[in-house]
Amino acid sequence: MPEPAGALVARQEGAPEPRPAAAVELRGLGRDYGERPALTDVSVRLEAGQTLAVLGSNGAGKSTLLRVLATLLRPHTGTVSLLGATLPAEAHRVRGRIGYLGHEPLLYRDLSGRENLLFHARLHGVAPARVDEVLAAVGLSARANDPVRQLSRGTVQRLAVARAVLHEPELLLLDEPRAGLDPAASERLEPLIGRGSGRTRVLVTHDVEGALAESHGVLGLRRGRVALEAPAGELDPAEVRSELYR
Amino acid sequence: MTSLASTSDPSAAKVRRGFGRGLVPLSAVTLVAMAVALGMVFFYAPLDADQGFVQKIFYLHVPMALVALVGFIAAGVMGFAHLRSGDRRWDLRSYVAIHISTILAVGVLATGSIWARASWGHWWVWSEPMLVAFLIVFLLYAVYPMLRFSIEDPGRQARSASVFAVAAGAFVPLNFAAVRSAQSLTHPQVFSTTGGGMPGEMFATFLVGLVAMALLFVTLWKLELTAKHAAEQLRAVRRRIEAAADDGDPVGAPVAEPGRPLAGAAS
Amino acid sequence: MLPALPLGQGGAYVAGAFIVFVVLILVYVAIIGAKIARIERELAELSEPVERRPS
Amino acid sequence: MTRAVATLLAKDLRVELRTRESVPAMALFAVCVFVLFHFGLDQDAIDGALAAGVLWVTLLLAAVLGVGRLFVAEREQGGLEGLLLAPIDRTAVWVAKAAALFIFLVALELVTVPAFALLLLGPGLLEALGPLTAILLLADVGLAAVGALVAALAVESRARELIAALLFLPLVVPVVVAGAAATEPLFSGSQAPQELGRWLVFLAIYNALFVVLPVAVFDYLLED
Repeated sequence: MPEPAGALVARQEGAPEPRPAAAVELRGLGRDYGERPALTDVSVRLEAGQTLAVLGSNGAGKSTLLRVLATLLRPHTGTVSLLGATLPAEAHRVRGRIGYLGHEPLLYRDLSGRENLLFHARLHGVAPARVDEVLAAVGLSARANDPVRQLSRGTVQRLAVARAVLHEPELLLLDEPRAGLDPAASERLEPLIGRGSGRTRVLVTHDVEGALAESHGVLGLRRGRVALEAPAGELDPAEVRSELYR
Repeated sequence: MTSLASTSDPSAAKVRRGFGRGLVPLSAVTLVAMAVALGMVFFYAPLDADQGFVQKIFYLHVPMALVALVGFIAAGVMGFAHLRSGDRRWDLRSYVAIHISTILAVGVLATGSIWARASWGHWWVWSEPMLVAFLIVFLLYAVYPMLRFSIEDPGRQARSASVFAVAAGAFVPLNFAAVRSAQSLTHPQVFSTTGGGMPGEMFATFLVGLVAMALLFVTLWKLELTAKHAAEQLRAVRRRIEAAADDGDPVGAPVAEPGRPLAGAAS
Repeated sequence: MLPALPLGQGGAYVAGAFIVFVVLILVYVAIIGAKIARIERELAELSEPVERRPS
Repeated sequence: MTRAVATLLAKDLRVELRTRESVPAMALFAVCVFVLFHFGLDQDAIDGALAAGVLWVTLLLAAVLGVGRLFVAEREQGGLEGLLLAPIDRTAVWVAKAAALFIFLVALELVTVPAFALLLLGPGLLEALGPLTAILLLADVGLAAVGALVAALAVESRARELIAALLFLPLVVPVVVAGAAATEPLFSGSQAPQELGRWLVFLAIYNALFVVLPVAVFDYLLED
């Protein structure tokens, strides 16, 4: 039953859908990394427009989970439903609607910032005018023509954010987005990738206090398994820290 | 041969059938076929008019070549089946088929050069299409293990290996066509694979030899599959024990978690 | 009653070819043998703690 | 699909123009090989089968350099995931890389063939230029198709350039067989190019196989 594009919150047809389609729904997701299980039996549900914070120590499987949601990794067991499409069969249907900001900026060092964004714009079928708009939003209009090779780490991160939101994705997948950014830059990016953006977001971070403040739900991972899952309001940072970072 | 994966856990939903079934009868049939073939080669087939006794190598060299080629092409088909179905056992079958075909290819090159020495006086003859084509095929498939071992992630390794198997499998017949058409066929085409010009007894001997070689291939193929599958199951058990150990259970106790058969290999 | 095999000069090569074939098969069996031996060693390693600990 | 291929190809050509890594290196390498052949064969001018062989082997070895570097931009700068995230048919990645390699090979030949005529070729090049161009272009299609597939296969592995070269060379033996056989009469003075048609058909069959095959299996390579 094809999901009408964009209408995520409620279903128009009289289809007997018990609950409004969640933006993201995982049931028993498992994924091996080589021969070692990286994720085991992860189930979580995220409503459209909300933010889920993913916490956990290094190697807990946070980045793996994000890459599965970004359709970069196929789930080995369990089911993943993303923006109305089930992965991995219908991955191609959602690829254009996801903004992924990982550890790698995914930019070509020898091309300039503008050339990189124009390249991604054309791949996603986005009007070139949007490139200048986004460059202005991240405050890089001035340095847009310098090769990425010459840009500082913070500037590259801002360019990567520009790339991630260029095609106005419905779902943002952010892996420690504020790494390498000074407070002023973080402030500037808030409307693009922060809670203010109004987009559905999955945020991987180590900043427990920040996560509880800016997200609706929290998913804690330990050794690839769900250690805790609760609305952000009900959690106390010290308790979260002791549970996840023993 | 009883099924390999007998499991003590009664709730094991599906006893995983190993690859070992039917290996003993198959080996018996292969042994008989090879004995018959050998007997026919030396006591039934008449001596070749001009080549004399040396021509006997034909009954070994050509069947080995044909079986190796079919093995490479079959490996390509299995690789494609792995890519389509995602079932890693197809990759295992393709891997083993290429392994055996490569070893047979060495045999083809060795027996071919011995035959060239015996009938034309030197070990390597560039104008013999079977030999030249097999050298190229061998050079190509010798890279297969290097490709597999230089990729760590098992999933990606299996996929790259399967894509290689498909491409190389399709290349093999084309390679023969290229080498054959590049040859100016100056000297007598001694062993045309169709064996058109051969008297009845010779052709019969050749066929029996071909069947024997094919049976040998399948036997070795099943043998190695059994060994590799057992090794994989062992690794799965080892991982389960180490995982159990990490989660604070007493070291080394192979805990059969309810519902999950201890010996079930990771799917 | 079996015809004496005209081994002669050509026969050495024929014998050589068949010997090469047998050697190849033996080499292959050795490879598989080594693989099975490794399985046995690993199996022993794994089952050793089990015997120590009567479940 | 064609939009994605055009975008990807434009990016590859822009990166190559910006870094000038592949084509100049391939051309310099080819000329070096000619010098080596001069001393190796101890001949000032060669013709016929020898000349055809030297030209084709040199082109092939230079092509191997190009194949080894095809995915380096994606590999070292994390670009591959950027492509996997885009809503495009993943076979477009192979088509674009093959097209890029084809253009690199044509650029290589524009430099190498005249250099070959100048340094080693006995008989004149002019009258052979027509059929030679047809043979070279047709062969470049096959080399590019196989090169792009092999480069993608090797990109996952640690010993990338080594594996790419060892996979590439055996697979392109038929191209050398047909290319050299078709070129030989062209370099043998005035002889009319007989059997040219047969070899061109052979190259066409080879190209058909190695274009259809990657289209069927390539995107499995990028799955993870």
